[in-house]
Amino acid sequence: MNRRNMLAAAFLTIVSVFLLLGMLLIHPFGSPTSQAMDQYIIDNTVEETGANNGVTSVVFDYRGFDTLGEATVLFTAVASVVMLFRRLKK
Amino acid sequence: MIANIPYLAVAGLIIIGLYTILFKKNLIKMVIGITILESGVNLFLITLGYRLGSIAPIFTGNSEDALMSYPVPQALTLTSIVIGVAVLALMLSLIIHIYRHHGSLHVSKIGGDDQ
Amino acid sequence: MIDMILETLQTGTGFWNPLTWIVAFVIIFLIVFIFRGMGNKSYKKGTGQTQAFLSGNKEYEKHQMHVQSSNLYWGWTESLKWVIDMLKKMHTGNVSDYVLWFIVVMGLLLLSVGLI
Amino acid sequence: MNIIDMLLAHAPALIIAIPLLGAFLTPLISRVSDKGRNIFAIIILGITALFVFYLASDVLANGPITYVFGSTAETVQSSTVIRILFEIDALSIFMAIIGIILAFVAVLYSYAFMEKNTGLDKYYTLLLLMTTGMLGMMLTGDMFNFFVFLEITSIASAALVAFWTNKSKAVEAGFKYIVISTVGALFVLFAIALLYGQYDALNMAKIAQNLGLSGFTFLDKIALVLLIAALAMKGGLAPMHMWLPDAYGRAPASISLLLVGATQASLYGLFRIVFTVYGDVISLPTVSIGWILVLLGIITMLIGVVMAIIQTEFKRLIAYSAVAELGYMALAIGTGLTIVANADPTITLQTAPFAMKAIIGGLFHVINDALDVGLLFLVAGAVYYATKETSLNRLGGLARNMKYTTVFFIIGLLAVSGLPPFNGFASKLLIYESTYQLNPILSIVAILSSILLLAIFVKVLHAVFLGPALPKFESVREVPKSMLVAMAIIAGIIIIFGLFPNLVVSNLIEPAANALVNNNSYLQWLTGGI
Amino acid sequence: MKGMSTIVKTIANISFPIITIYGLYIIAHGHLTPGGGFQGGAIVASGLALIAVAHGSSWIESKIKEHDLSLFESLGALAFIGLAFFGIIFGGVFFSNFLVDTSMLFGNIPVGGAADINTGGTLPLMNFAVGLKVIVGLFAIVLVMALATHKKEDSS
Repeated sequence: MNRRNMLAAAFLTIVSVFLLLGMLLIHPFGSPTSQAMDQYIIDNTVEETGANNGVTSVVFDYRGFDTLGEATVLFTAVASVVMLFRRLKK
Repeated sequence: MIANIPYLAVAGLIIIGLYTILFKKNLIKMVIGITILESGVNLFLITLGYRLGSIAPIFTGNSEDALMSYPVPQALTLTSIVIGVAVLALMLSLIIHIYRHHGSLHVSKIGGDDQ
Repeated sequence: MIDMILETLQTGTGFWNPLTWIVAFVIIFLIVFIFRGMGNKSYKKGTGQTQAFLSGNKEYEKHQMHVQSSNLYWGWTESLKWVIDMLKKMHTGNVSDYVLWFIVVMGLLLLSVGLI
Repeated sequence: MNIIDMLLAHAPALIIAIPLLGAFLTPLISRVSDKGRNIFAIIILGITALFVFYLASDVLANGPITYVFGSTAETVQSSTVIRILFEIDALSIFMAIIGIILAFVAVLYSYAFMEKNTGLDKYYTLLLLMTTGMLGMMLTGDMFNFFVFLEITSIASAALVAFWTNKSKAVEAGFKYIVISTVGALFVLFAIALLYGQYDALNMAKIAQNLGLSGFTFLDKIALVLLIAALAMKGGLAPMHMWLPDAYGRAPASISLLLVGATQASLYGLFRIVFTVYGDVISLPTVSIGWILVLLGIITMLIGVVMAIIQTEFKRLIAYSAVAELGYMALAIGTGLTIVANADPTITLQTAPFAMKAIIGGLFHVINDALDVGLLFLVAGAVYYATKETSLNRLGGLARNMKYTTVFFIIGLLAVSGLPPFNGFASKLLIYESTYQLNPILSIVAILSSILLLAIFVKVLHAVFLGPALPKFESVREVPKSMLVAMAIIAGIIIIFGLFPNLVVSNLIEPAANALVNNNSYLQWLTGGI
Repeated sequence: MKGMSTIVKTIANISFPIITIYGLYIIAHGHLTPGGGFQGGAIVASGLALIAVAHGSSWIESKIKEHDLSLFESLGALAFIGLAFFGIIFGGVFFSNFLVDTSMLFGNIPVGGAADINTGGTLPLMNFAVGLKVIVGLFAIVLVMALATHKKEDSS
């Protein structure tokens, strides 16, 4: 094991310890402590968006702008891949 | 403690992903590491929104006052997965190009200019 | 309006006004120019004064005398060789090393901010 | 008239939507005419610039603006924020001005610079998408939205870095950049998820409010560290800067210019997180976050200049000096943060006025760095365009044939190394004086690296432009007009900023610095309604 | 890449319409049941990828060009952002759900968990726009990468 790998192992251990510690301290699985935003959405999604599917109403209505960004990401990826495999000579 | 096992799985996935990125020498394996890391983060998001005994936040065929899990993390995960697909496509096509140039996928092939 | 444009920038303990600086610069430039004009009379083109004297060797072609960039500051880089070598070793160009540096910084920050 | 009023009311959305629409339309227009597509991209960014400047005048006159997506009704309950919203204060719009100037100049420069390449429809699409992502990062008030725009910027710029796929180094640089960006962005997302899990909010202002109410838990600390580390890496702070010379050095010059903006958008995110989102609790850690930024800045400056001296590639050298310049920003903002986030109540902004000056200097340096380094990248691109040569060792004597380019290089050289009367001097003077009061050593290091920057660029000036005419460059001609115009725009702004620094500082930078320091003004709408 | 055996081709041909219809169902019912534009689009794109694998990418290339795919992708993206722009005109704000609670298309509000397809406002329309975009986008990525890798095999 060379010096680089030892350094990597040491710091990976440190990061892992903190990650595990954080995961132990977070709220218990299945009982979120705060429900300010999500409960509002569950209560009002049908009236406000007319959709039965809460997730779709979040994706396309409440956080529709994120979805525009997401569609843009996909568009970017397609444009990138097509550009990378273009013909280099005219 | 026992209730936090899903979170520990998240931490495990992230650590495995980081390990793969740091120690594996094959570019494809590094990309796999990144996707594992990404799965960990996605799992974390989806885990955050679960409530014990809840159903998916869909009203079709369900009563209005059923206990429902949070919709926002699911939407965020959906976004994050699509972003992951996009990144994966780009990384793989760059790897194809690197392979065309060097005929190898070893990480040391992509050297720096400062050596 | 014009007052606001020409106002001096207060920099805490000092100030900075470029227009004052330019006026000073022009004055100093004129003085230097006058001095230069004094010495310029003894400079004669087309005499031996303008030729490079390379200890009797034949003069190179002009384009061969261009000092290349890596020859500039040779002494500086030579004296700081140990620093530069260390830094060069750091910049491996290997992408998993890049991620390693990220993990190192993150680990140090976690130790300092998270623990203390 | 009515339509114009309506459009102006929606300026925050249109700043994002217009370049996005342009990006979606570019492949279609490209089928009709190549020239039309180039002009279309220029027009799109020009219109966007008009909206940015309109919004800037509005924000600077009337304070922060919020724009809620998806609903006109009172979507902002006092208890929670449901929808995505843009919150534009003086700092965001200041960054957006930088972004749009860089994007406009880049697209203008591309007109002639990229002419002979194939795949230009995708090139312009990605350029517009990258601009969108950059502007979105700067304007958004939502954490997850920030992540999405961060990814758009990363993907588009990584693809553009690898534009010249026949060069193996370019492809490798693109790969390194996308790996680094993805890992960084995933940690950003993880931190966002940590914050979301605790407060069930994604809005920056809402999270900031919740953090102030609930104190500073261990998970908040982890999230803060992850955000700082990831955004500092995306922002090119040492020792995580190594992707930056690779990416900047191998990308086409117009893309290097835009990458400067993308890097600064990440730094903006870092400052926003530290000052605004964590604004109420940033004084609680025993280890000062301000000092961490200062240290990162100092290391960045030193590594940047020392590595720049030994470079032999033109653009790589500029990239390393760009790293050094990024160090100045981290140093200045960190200096301000040490005072703003001080646990000791006797040390405040009033008792230590240099902190405000440091932040003003740092922000002024953000725009100066973008212009100066950007101009140098454009000059390097012009040299490449004219000679097809990147190595400094083989260049020489170009001043004879490329007079305008040489003049622009000299302007960039003097500005980037902080010589009077250019803009770099004004911001660096502010940084030197304020950091001196925090610790004299900091300012000594800053001045030292400035001197080294001057030395580096004088060397480049000598190696590339001065010296005897080389026979192989006899046929070199001045670059086309559109490239000269692009360089002239930046050089003109540099000279104006240099001659009238106070005009810029008092009208643009000071409101931005105040917006950065007082996170109350950012949170105001939460309590006071929109 | 050459196509695979006749068995594979036949089965791919039979299953392709089923996969496509399933994907379109997922897209169309995105506002009622789990799924939506992205999920359904990915399903249809996987069907197209199956065809590409079975018949070989050169066969696909002779049928449809990547150039046309990017046209359709742009159209999908334009439809999506266009719906968002219509929000400014009809709803007063970018991304406004202007169709909900009107008597127009998809304007109903569901009552008590009933599966009424005529609900959701702009959501189903956006699902279709995104669905089109995802189908074409993912298929374009698969096709371009398949063509790029097999050209390499030919030359070597």
